Amino acid sequence: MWTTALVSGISLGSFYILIALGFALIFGVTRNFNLAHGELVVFAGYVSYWLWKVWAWPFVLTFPVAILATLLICLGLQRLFARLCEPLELNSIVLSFGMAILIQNTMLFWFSGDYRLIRIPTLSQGLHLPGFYLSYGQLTLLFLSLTVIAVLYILMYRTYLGKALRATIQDKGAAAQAGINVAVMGTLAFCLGAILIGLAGPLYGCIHYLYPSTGHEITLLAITITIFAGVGRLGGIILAGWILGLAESFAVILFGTSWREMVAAVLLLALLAFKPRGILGKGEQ
Amino acid sequence: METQRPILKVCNLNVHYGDIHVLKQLNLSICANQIVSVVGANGSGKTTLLKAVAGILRPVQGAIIYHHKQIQTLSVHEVVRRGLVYVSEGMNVFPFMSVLENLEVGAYIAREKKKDRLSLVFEIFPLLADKLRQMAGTLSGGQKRMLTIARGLMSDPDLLLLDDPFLGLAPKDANRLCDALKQIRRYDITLFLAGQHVRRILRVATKAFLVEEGKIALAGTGEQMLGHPHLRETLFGIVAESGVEIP
Amino acid sequence: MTVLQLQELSKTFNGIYALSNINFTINEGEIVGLVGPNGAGKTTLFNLISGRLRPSSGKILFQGKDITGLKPHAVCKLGISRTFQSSRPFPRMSTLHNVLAGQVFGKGFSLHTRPEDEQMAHELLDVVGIAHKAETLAADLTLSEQRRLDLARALATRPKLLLLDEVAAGFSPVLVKQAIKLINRVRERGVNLLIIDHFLNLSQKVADRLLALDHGEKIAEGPPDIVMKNREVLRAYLGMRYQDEEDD
Amino acid sequence: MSFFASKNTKFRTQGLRFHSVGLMTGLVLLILLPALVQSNNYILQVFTHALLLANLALAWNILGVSGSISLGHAAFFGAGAYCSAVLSLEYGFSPWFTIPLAGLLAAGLGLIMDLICLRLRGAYFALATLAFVEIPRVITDNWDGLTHGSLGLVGVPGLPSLSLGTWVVDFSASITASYYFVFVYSLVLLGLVRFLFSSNLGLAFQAIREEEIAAEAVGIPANRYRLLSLLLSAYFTGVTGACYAHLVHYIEPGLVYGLHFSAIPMIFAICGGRFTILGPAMAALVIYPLDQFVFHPLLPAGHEFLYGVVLILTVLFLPAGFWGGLRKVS
Repeated sequence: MWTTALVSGISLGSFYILIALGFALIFGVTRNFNLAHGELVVFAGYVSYWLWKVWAWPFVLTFPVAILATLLICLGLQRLFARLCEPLELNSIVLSFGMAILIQNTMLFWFSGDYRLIRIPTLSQGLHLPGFYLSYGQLTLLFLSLTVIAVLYILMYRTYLGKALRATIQDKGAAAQAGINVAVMGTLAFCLGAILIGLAGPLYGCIHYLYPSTGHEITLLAITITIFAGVGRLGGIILAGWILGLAESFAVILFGTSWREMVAAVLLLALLAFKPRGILGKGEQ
Repeated sequence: METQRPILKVCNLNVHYGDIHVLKQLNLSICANQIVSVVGANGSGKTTLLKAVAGILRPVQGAIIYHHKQIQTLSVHEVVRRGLVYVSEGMNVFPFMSVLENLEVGAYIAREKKKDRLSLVFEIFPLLADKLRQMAGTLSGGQKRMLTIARGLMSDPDLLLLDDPFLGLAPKDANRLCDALKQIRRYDITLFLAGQHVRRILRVATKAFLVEEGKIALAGTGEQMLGHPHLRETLFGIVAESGVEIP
Repeated sequence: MTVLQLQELSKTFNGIYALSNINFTINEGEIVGLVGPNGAGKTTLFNLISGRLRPSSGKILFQGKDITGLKPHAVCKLGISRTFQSSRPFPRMSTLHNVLAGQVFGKGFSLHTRPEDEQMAHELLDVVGIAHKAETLAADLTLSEQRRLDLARALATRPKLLLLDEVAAGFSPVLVKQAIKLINRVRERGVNLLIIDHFLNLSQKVADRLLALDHGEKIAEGPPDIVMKNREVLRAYLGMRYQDEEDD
Repeated sequence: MSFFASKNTKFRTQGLRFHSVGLMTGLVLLILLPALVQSNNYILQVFTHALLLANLALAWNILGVSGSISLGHAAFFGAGAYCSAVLSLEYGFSPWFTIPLAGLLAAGLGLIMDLICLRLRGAYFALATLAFVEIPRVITDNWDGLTHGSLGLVGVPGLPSLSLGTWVVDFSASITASYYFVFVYSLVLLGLVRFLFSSNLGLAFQAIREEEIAAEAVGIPANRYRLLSLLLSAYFTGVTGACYAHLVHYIEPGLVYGLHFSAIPMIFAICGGRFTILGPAMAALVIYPLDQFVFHPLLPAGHEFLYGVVLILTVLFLPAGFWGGLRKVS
């Protein structure tokens, strides 16, 4: 049981990393908290579900469309964020909170409140390994998440563009003085964020029921992981995602399924109370 | 003479900071391959001048002409692309990047010249070559200052603006930096410094200006300025009155 | 009688001394100027006295009472008030209410504003010369008016010791003269003053004594004309303190 | 930029004079409403709910005025609703006793929130409140023995009849009676908020919102006042939650701890004008009926998009809120 929990925790955690990366990237570069993040993930999931279920597209082909859809919304969102006045972080929270309500209700209108699941039969089968059970779904989740993380890592640490992004996250003024166009970096962050959301959405639809108000939980996860990691540390996000995945997985064993939802909230509150700049952050400001 | 070619001209510059009129009709021109220093009392507008030239502050009126082109409407990164690089007084390195990565980001707009620039930087700041893998956030203050200047050099500047480069440096580091500045000039880079460490800054300068109430009050070579009674009076009003010799 | 006594006061940030071992006394009726170059630790000293920062070691005595480690509001209630280097008015409140906040909370608390409080606030606005702006939002004042407002609000708390942070920075000679007049009027109310005066355009004319800091250390204290002639002080100001160590 | 436009930055009476004509008309309309709509139950129900939401917005704004934006007031609302419902349903206490008690429980929760969020400001405080709701919600959800978990509580007793001499007010029989009950509660809360904001407490709340460091320097213990505003805000949110439980007779965790009850008071307060007394209540009385009478029939699913749109437009174009913007014009 414990090994199964460990495996599912790691696999879930890897997926959480995927979910949080877009949020963290947008926040890091533009200092905008996007509370509509979870709603966008669910929206991407719905797009994929619709194509898969109603138009019978192959599941894999739904990803590009989901990405395109979130990309458009995110670029629109960026325009709105750009109009905000100080205090930026707080106002971005209020604005995106309104955005979350708007998207939630749009989804309610289009897709109704019914629970939907992208049920791909092979994913629910699995391997009985000695001591634990590994489903193909978990395996796929793990594999895809790690691949995305690896690609993002290479992008951020091995290319000039990525270095410029990281530089912008760490010190906007100094980045501009190095000749980096900070505004373009902001747009880039929203685009990358949108791609990550578009990837995460359909996957989310495979492992979790889709319904309009479930986005809230995803947003909370993303916030928790981002705050845990502090600004601009990819390594921190990976660590935080796994810790959160494992914590939830073990909480289910120890206390039962219904307590799982509290894990992220309690973790976030504890972080904010004791280490508001992140576990790894040493007071960057 | 080749060195007399003007590289930067500031004409009738007016800059406001909030509702304070900081620079008032300021005029100044800088020739290539010099070390030019601006001194002045706190709040006289030295930093404002540098920031306006670098495109960080937008002038209300006036022109900044760099290589015969007006640049006062460009944004910061466009100014950098033209070879005019500003290094602020804060030691703002990218803390979670290695020293090498910091330098690479500096070369963001001069990628093809990265290798040459790196070797130049290591020649001027050999200390950085030993610390390439270290996280910049863990460097000492003096090393951070050197890294920010080195990062500025990586952008392949013609004109390097240094805001109070000696601020917060221990004497040893300040001496080392003085040498480095003189060395930088040999690579055909014009230096434009501002700062409070009057004596150091004037000593290293080939040309110097005194800013007073948002205008250039005095100009001359560094040595001339050091001996000028007006400068002594402005920067330390009491001295003239009490008739004490500056040590 | 001593108003303020600093005993071996030190403050470190991440192990680096921002202030080390400051001993100093302000006597009844005195105006003291606090001078020194940027980064000398002047504002840190203000923050320690006013309770914004806790000293790493040492003691602060106010009228013989140990106030080390008290919170800012408690320090204010005891009778120490301050202004800020870049003034910090309550921007979306009227000028009058800015001052009233000091008047009402500076010494105690009453649920409702009494007429005499309001009258006092108007009087203070008059003292600093912005009585005609009583109903203006503080955000709409000019910077120099905001600085006056800061002063009026600090005075409204009825302090025994007033800490002024760069009141005259960037002032034209005319404004400096006004500031000097203002400071003398404040002194007549029986208030002791400690004035940060980086530009040295005030303290020479109003201060009884100067305290000079550099790199967090006290380098001189005494009457202005003597401190101003002090070699250490001159060097600190011209950034040549370590000239002897220069190798060129 | 001036958010306050008029001179009465301290919520003075003279500032209300200009609006008093409109205010009086509104009050009279609200008093006469049951007669005007001839006890049309649906309209009365909507306005009863609107008044309830107005109270939530007023309560939220007690905290809002001191500068904190909370995204988690559903924690207090839900806790208040459950406290009063459980005590009256399971233990048979009178709602007149359990409603104030529910406020106290909510205030206790506010105290816990303060302990956690003590050092947080602005955006980080908002995020913390967003997470904070989960705690009472999940606890309520799991405390089956007391709360019946996610099934919710059915048949929460209504408000007991009041008899004044021979005149008996029966809340369970008459919607008009419930309406007037909530109306009176609104008036009381409004009066209290006005008293609070025009006293020196209001001065302190504003000062710590505007510039905390300076507020402390003039002798205002900022943390104490912030706690006070949070406790008062939580108390009245809890009381309102309890009223809701007794008026609607049915509660479940997903509903009373839902995003809806966190978002609604914030949206109304921000749209109406965060730094005004009346604005939040006015917004509730305009937007909620608009939603119910116009958008709900048009869009049975998704009509609440209205709240999102209103919030976005306010943040972008009227940061002072509608009422605040109006004052700017006058």
